[in-house]
Amino acid sequence: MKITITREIAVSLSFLLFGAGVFYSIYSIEVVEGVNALYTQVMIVPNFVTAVLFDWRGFDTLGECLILITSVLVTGMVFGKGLFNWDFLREVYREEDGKDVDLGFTPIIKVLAVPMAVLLMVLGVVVILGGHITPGGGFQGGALISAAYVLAMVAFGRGRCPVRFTHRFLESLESFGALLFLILGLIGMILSGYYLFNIREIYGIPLFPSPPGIGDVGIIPYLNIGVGLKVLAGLSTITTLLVSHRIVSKNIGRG
Amino acid sequence: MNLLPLIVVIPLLMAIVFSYIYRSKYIRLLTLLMALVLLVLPLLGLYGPYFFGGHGVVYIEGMPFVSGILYTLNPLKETLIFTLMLIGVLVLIISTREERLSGTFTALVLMGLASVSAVILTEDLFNLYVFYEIAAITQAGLVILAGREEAYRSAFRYLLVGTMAGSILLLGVGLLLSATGSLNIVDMGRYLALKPLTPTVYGALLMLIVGLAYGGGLPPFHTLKVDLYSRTKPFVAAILQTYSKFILIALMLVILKLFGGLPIFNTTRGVLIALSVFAMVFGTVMALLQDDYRRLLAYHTVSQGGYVALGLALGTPLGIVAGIFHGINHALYKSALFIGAHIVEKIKSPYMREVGGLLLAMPTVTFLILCAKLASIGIPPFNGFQSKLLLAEAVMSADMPELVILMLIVSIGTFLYMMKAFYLIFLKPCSEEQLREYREVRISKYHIFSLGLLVLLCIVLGLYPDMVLDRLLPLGEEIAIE
Amino acid sequence: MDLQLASFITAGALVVLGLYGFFFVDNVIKKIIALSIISSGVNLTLVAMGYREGGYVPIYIPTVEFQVFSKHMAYPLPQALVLTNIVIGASMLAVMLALSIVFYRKYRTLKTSVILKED
Amino acid sequence: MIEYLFLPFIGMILGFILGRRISIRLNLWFYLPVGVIVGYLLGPLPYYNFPLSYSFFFTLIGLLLGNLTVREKGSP
Repeated sequence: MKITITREIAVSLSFLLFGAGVFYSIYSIEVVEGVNALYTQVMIVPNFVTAVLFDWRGFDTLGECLILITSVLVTGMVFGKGLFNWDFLREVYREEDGKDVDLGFTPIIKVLAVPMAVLLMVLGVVVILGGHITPGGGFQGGALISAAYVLAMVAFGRGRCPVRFTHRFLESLESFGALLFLILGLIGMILSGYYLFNIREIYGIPLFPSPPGIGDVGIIPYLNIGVGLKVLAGLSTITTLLVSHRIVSKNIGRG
Repeated sequence: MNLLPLIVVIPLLMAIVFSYIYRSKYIRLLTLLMALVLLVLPLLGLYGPYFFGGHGVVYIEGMPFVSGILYTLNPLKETLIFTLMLIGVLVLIISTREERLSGTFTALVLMGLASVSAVILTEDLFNLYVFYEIAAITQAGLVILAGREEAYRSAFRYLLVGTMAGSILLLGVGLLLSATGSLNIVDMGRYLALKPLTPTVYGALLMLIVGLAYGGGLPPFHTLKVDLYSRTKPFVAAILQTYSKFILIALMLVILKLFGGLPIFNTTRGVLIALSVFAMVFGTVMALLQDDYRRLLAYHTVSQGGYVALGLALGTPLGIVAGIFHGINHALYKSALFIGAHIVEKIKSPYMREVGGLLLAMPTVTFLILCAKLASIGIPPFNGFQSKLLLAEAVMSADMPELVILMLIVSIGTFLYMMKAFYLIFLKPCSEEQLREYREVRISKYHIFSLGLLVLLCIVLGLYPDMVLDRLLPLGEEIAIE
Repeated sequence: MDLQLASFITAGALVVLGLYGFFFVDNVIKKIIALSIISSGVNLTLVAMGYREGGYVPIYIPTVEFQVFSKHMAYPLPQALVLTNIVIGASMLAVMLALSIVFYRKYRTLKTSVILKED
Repeated sequence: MIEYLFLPFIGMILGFILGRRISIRLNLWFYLPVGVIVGYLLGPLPYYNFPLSYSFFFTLIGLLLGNLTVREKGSP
């Protein structure tokens, strides 16, 4: 008991000091122009955020894709994918909870869910593709498409969901998206010596034909597509894993 | 052509492939092949800077600024990456002897290798943050692989604190970005040296230290790391401790490069030295009390992390070199010890009092583990001696003789618990029946090969420390503070 | 009041609030929410750093001259960093939620003192 | 011409992949008018000067094509 009280006091004190420090240092920020100015002076594509994300700091975006992949992998492992030992999961997931409960919603929601999901998907694709001209890009579009999937799943229940993103399909899509990103980087390296070089054209043929005045689009739309597919697959997989017991039962060798 | 990014990209690429085919029949074969590829990777890069995406240095008002992401390779980083890849290779080779090996393990190890080498190579703070987070999530995943409840729990705790520490680290990066306008470490350091310091910079320093303590396993986050190492399979702990040691070295170098020339560095140094001394003492004291061999080794890792941090925190050329050299040595002999612990666990049990008399069952392994233990204590022909001697010299020349006495006491403590463990596991007499039981368990050649190779490296580095030191010294002088 | 300063104060308050929740709340889901709040606070700090008084959205549409545009545009770099950080936060969140589901099935409670007890 | 049609074409391919995964038959005569209306309300992408967002429309056509021709049937 005494130890807990001492620990509480220590935690409170360190929280107070640290919190005050954090608050004060955020409060006294003064933004220096510095290298920020550089990113505003050259136009690569009309959307400057995309230009920073995929051209100047493309490697960060790659790292961020990979963190999503790792996270999907680890989430799968929490539910028993490829573990060394399944005793704990077998103890937690007993025989009788092997089934998913699919209730679904009322007909009103079911009628609306499909057209909404279809339109959301199409909108997501447009957002992915227009990432270099309008606000948007791979993440936002991918999140929209997976939102469409989640919407259909919530309305109909997982078993009768009309949007059939199977586990295998999502896995392939995710690997394809990330590999597209990595391999486009390698192609840039072969052509110019720099990883993730923004290739404008090959033998005079522009890589992504687009209207005049739009700058050096290069590989940015393809990177957007890769990221979009990967985010769509990653978020959908995570949702599926979080709502379903069936995958766990399958992973731990039951049914 | 400079192939430097391939050091990071090839493991990432293969990690994705492995996680896609994780149930394949050929996973063992592919893992072995991958291990061979990893050995080639550190040789690919050329020394010097490497700009991603072809963006180079840009001049704004006569000041050079790096616009994109910059990697640099120098002999120091090359040595670190070589050690990292070597231990990764050995762990992958051992893992092929595990039953129920699946592609997820290989994928996670590769992801970790790639992210830690990116943390070592990068000169860009935000890039460092991204890969630091990948390393954190990978380590949690590697612990979850063990599949027991304690493993799940320690991974959960690690991730909860890790998200907090990661956010705080990013806040520090953001504050530095606002104060300097750049994300490149060298540019930032130059800018900070020119301009007067604001509270923002102090806050950023505090937050970077929080990130360092979490990533490198210094107090107050050391118990998380101990849980990680002791809850997973010991040969996985070998790679986990290598990751955190190298992240510790990389982040310490970042702090030195950023704040080394500033007037606040004296205070910072005090804080860092206090943290590392606490890690040393606490690790030793706790290790003396342990009954579980894995936990003993885990606490030993924490105390040796304190040595590494102490050397780097001194900021003198000799201190930096000694710290990094000790980090490399520690990664080698501690991996050997963890692999030894894996063999012990496989034969009987990780609890020291339940084992005994292993010497008669497997004399070669006993001899190799004894060598690794001697190296970890710091007995002359081994590498641990060389780096501890160098550390003591550095501490002496920085006018802190009381720390040398402390290091000696810690070393004596290390000797005590290492020898206690050695006696209980290998020398304590045991019954005939138990011996027969031991002899039934077959130890794979891969395990003995890995152990032997690591011990051989320990001896070679102990006899010819100049092999590594010559590569480190010029850089130590470059980074060091006057 | 200056919009940027107000954002910074809000961000600082969010971070401190999140830290409070992280340290003192005895519920795993609430702890995870607190972590999410810290992350939002950090993101808000970064976004507010890119703010410019009366600036343009950083998307160039040829209705204004480029020189004028580039002089009055919000900084795109912090926004890109935030975009990256959101995905990182989401990935960490996914793993933690998965782990808390497993522990909830085991213990039928979300108390931190039960789930994360020292052993 | 290809400058203006390349992006919608890629959208069509992506829509095709997604449409294949919708297991119920979509009604062509409902979605085409809705597509035109939503496309009009959405407006075109900048630099693609046209009264309505034909990228949206083409993607929808791709999705419907995928759905009506090579739809995946059966339970998941």
